[in-house]
Amino acid sequence: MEILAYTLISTGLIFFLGTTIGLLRFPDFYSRMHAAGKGDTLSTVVILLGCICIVSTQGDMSWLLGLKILLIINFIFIGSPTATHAMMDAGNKAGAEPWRKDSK
Amino acid sequence: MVLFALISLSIQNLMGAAIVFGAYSFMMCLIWAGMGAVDVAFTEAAVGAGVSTVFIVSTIYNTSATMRSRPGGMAFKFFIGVVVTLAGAFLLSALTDFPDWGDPNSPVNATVVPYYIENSIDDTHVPNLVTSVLADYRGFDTLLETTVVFIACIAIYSILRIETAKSKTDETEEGITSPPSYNPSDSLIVRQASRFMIPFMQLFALYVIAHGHYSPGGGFQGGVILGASLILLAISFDLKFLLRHWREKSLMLLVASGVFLYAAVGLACVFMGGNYLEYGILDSILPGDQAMARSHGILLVEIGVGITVMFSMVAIHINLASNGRFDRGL
Amino acid sequence: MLLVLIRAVKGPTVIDRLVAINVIGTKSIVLLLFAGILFSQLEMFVDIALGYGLLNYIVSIAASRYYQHRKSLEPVHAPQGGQPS
Amino acid sequence: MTEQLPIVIILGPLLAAVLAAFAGWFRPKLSHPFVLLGLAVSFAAALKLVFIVADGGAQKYWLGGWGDKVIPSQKEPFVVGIQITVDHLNTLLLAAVSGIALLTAIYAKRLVDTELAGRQRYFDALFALLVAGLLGISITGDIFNLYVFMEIAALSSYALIAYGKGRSYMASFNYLIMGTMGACLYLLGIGFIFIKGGTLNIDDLSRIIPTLQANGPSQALFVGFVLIILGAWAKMAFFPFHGWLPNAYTYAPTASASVLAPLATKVAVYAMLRIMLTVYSIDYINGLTGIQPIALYLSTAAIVMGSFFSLTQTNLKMIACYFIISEVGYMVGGAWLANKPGLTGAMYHLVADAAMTSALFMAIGCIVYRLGQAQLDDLKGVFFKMPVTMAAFVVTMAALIGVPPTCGFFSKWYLIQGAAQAGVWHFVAALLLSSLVKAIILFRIIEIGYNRVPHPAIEGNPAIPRNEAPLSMLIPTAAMALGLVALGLGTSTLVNTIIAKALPAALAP
Amino acid sequence: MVDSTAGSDTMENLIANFNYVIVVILMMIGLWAMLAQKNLIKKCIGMAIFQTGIILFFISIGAKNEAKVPILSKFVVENSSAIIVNDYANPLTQILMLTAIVVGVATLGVGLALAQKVYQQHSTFHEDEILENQRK
Repeated sequence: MEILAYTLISTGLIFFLGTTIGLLRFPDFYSRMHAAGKGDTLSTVVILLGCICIVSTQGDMSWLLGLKILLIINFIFIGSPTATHAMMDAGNKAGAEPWRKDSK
Repeated sequence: MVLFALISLSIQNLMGAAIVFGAYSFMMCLIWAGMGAVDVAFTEAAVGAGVSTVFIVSTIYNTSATMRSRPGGMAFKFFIGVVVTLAGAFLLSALTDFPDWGDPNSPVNATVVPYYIENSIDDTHVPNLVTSVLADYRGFDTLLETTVVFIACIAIYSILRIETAKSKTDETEEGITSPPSYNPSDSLIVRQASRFMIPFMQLFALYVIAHGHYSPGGGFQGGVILGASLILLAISFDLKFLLRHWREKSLMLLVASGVFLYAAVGLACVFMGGNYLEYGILDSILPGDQAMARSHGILLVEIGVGITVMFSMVAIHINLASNGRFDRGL
Repeated sequence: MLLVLIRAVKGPTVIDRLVAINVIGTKSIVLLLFAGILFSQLEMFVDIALGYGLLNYIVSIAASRYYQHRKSLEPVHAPQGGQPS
Repeated sequence: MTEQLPIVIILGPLLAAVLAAFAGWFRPKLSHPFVLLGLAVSFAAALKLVFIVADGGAQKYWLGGWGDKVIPSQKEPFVVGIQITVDHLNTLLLAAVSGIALLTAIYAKRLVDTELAGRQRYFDALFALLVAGLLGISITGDIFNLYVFMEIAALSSYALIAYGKGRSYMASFNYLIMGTMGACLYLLGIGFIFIKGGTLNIDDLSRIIPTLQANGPSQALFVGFVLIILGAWAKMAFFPFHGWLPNAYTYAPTASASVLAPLATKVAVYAMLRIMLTVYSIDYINGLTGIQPIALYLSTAAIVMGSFFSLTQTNLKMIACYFIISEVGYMVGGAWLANKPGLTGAMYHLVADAAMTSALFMAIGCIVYRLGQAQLDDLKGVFFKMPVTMAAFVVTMAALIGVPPTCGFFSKWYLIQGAAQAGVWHFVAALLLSSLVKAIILFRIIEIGYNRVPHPAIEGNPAIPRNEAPLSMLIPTAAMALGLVALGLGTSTLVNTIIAKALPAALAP
Repeated sequence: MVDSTAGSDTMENLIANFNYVIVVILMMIGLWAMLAQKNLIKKCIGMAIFQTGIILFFISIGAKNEAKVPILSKFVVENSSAIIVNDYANPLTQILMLTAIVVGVATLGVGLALAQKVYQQHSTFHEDEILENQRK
């Protein structure tokens, strides 16, 4: 269980590293959004799954804790893409220019 | 953190400032959680990062985010800077006199506080020390804090509310059968996701209020989250959608009734022969012994706080977002 | 991890910051849970994390609603991007 | 039941406010009687407590019954809850605040109906909450609780000021920034005291602080003291922080100004006195050789500047606002003289000035109610139009100048005595100068109001119709003006039975 | 900043100073913004930053090394003699700060409402322009 937990957490961290690099290096708003939306959700979910694995080895009330973390995962899984979508829509409406090869 | 504060002040666009300020609150919250102040962290998460950022955003929505910078005035800024630096140096001059950071035997930690830690269980049966001190030992502060929220609510309401618009809202209430006029730009995804999340939020908030005796949380945090869920409803659907379910009259009445519940519990104690807010005296009408009565009294009081805070937050948001017109907004 | 994000916060336009703040929010949840594991009192921190997730969502939605309604290119008036003059 | 009286003082207006807000939604007319009732209960309790305290000494009340508890690691018991105290220092102020608030509530009804039509219910609720906050500042025995009460009073006053027209929003916003800064500085000061003292109860702190300084002065306590004093100064519009006051009170609706002007600043002065005298001791004040002269010079500057600007103004309200600034200078100066007559003067002036400013603003309110505004030029013939109001006005001005039978004379007498005893001659000069300026303004108003219009008795001139303010406004105004004289006549009783006992025992006679 | 939670022994003294220095810097930024900024919304944000600085100050004076969250565990609840005071962080400062946060958000709300009204009158947030408008 421990090994599984740490594997999951480190996987999540690797994905998160990807997110940050994407956020920093991509040229325009939409591609940054792409990196943030996907990588962020995935990494968080994976890390939280790892946390569940750690928790489940502890104490007597662990099922409740696990349930709560599952609830967080649920919220993030729904909320984060929705928020990403809303922001993308907002950016589109507000008129952020997509990046093209010929622009600087 | 200092960086965040500086950025949020130096950004020319007010919207950016507001957003960075939200991030600043998030960081603050993490630090507090790290220092062991979970309840403060929870409140800051709910208030600083959530609600107050939304307030700032909705204010900017009704005004404008642009900020014209003007030449000149640098001398004044510099002068204030010098004054402020001097003040900071003055504050730091007391640093040598402080006890060490984290010293468990400093006067703050060793004078009155051990009493709370040792006797809370015997006195109130509440394991969460913050809740027991908040609502019982220093219950009067909390009553006043609730009153402050109440004042803020009626103050904002009466400052912003435009009375002439009243007939307009009445009209919309008549036309309740007509389909809600959603903004065509509203996205279906956001609405459906919010629709899914709001019941969970409210359930969670009720849990926070009720379980505040055993875990971080309590009336205030739960109230803010409940309020936030309604604000989310208003944001993701339409302000009218919210207002059809909660009329302004009932909102304001509920705000007042929360404070009234708190004050009435205290008053009941006086009539039962104790001091104001001495819940222990209520053991003849509440189940259990004196300590249990305190525990129940705390619960009642927390519910009062929750009601007031919830509806205050909603009312403040509606006012700020719709500029007092109560029809359309963020 | 956080330092990288702070760098991202300085990003060129407001809406970029919004994205970054969203990411910071979700990462705060993770950090809170880690803190809970370190303190070995996870049950206290889970509630906060839960509240965090919900409110983070609200902030993102609210801010993006602002731009949806305004429909204006916001950084017009900000002279040099995020850099203070 | 008498042991419950201290809490009744606060609960009266607090519950009245909630009920007023509640009832206002069903019957807007109902909210005002609730407020009157609450204030009346509070005033009765405060009056009763004056006698109890005069006979039996300080009354303590522990909220929730959390009183002195023995803590194992400490020798002495500490108060773990919140304590509210009524002692010689604040009992008079409590009675004055609740009494003035009650009179103002009766008085303001008409003004509110005309100025703020449609908003009465909020006004009533906020008015009661403001009074609750002010009473709370005066009554509490816990420094943090004081901060919360301060915010209650402040938030409701921001709203009350913002009800005005035109520039009132900006004035209120400036007040908000200044007031929040003051409150934050105060809170920070609490932190500095708390870090050394470890308790928030005022009585316990006053016991602890001397022991903390046994081995040399403590810098943290000093910084805390300075911060709290600065915060209180910002709240009371003392000289360097006075910028917000004239605009805020001038552009506020008259009804709001007539309750804010007399009470808000006085209560802040009281908070300063409480911190200076009870939390810290008079010896501590006298030990601060660096700060004391600065404070005295600042109060002189406040008096001179307030007087000077009041001469340059043409708006009656503005003049009255600058009077407030100079009066605050009196009290702060008297408190910082830190000798017996000075402190007596400051404490007595606290009550007297609350009454005087209240009467002044009530009279101005009556004028505004009839004339629509209060520019000096509009006052032509006002003595014939509103004889009773102007009589009250003249009595009030006489009290402010310091004409003997009124209360203003006695407080000024004590202050001058104290300043002379301490050898602070610039303060004496400032006091006399300010009296002179007020006399000048009074005679200017008399000149405008009486002489610039031909006397109606002279043949050939049409009689100026009498046009007094309605009775519900006139009676409180007249009562207040008579109260000034009564207060002056009762000076010796008050000083001997109550104020003398409020002075710290360490003070040399 | 993240280090301050760990509180390692060797760094303790430095961190002790560091913490309060940060607090003072924050408060001074807030104060500077309140006084020197011309924009009303910025003033409000500065006010909030000042308040968070104060809150951080209070929380840090109540912090204890190696102390836990001030919530008693289940074991302790059943036999209350086993409570060790130094195991729990200071609840009192936390309560004070809860109240301060609430007061802060209330003040922020009122400030924003007033700013909105000012904007309606003058259609600007800039202090100087408002003053110019008023003089007209």
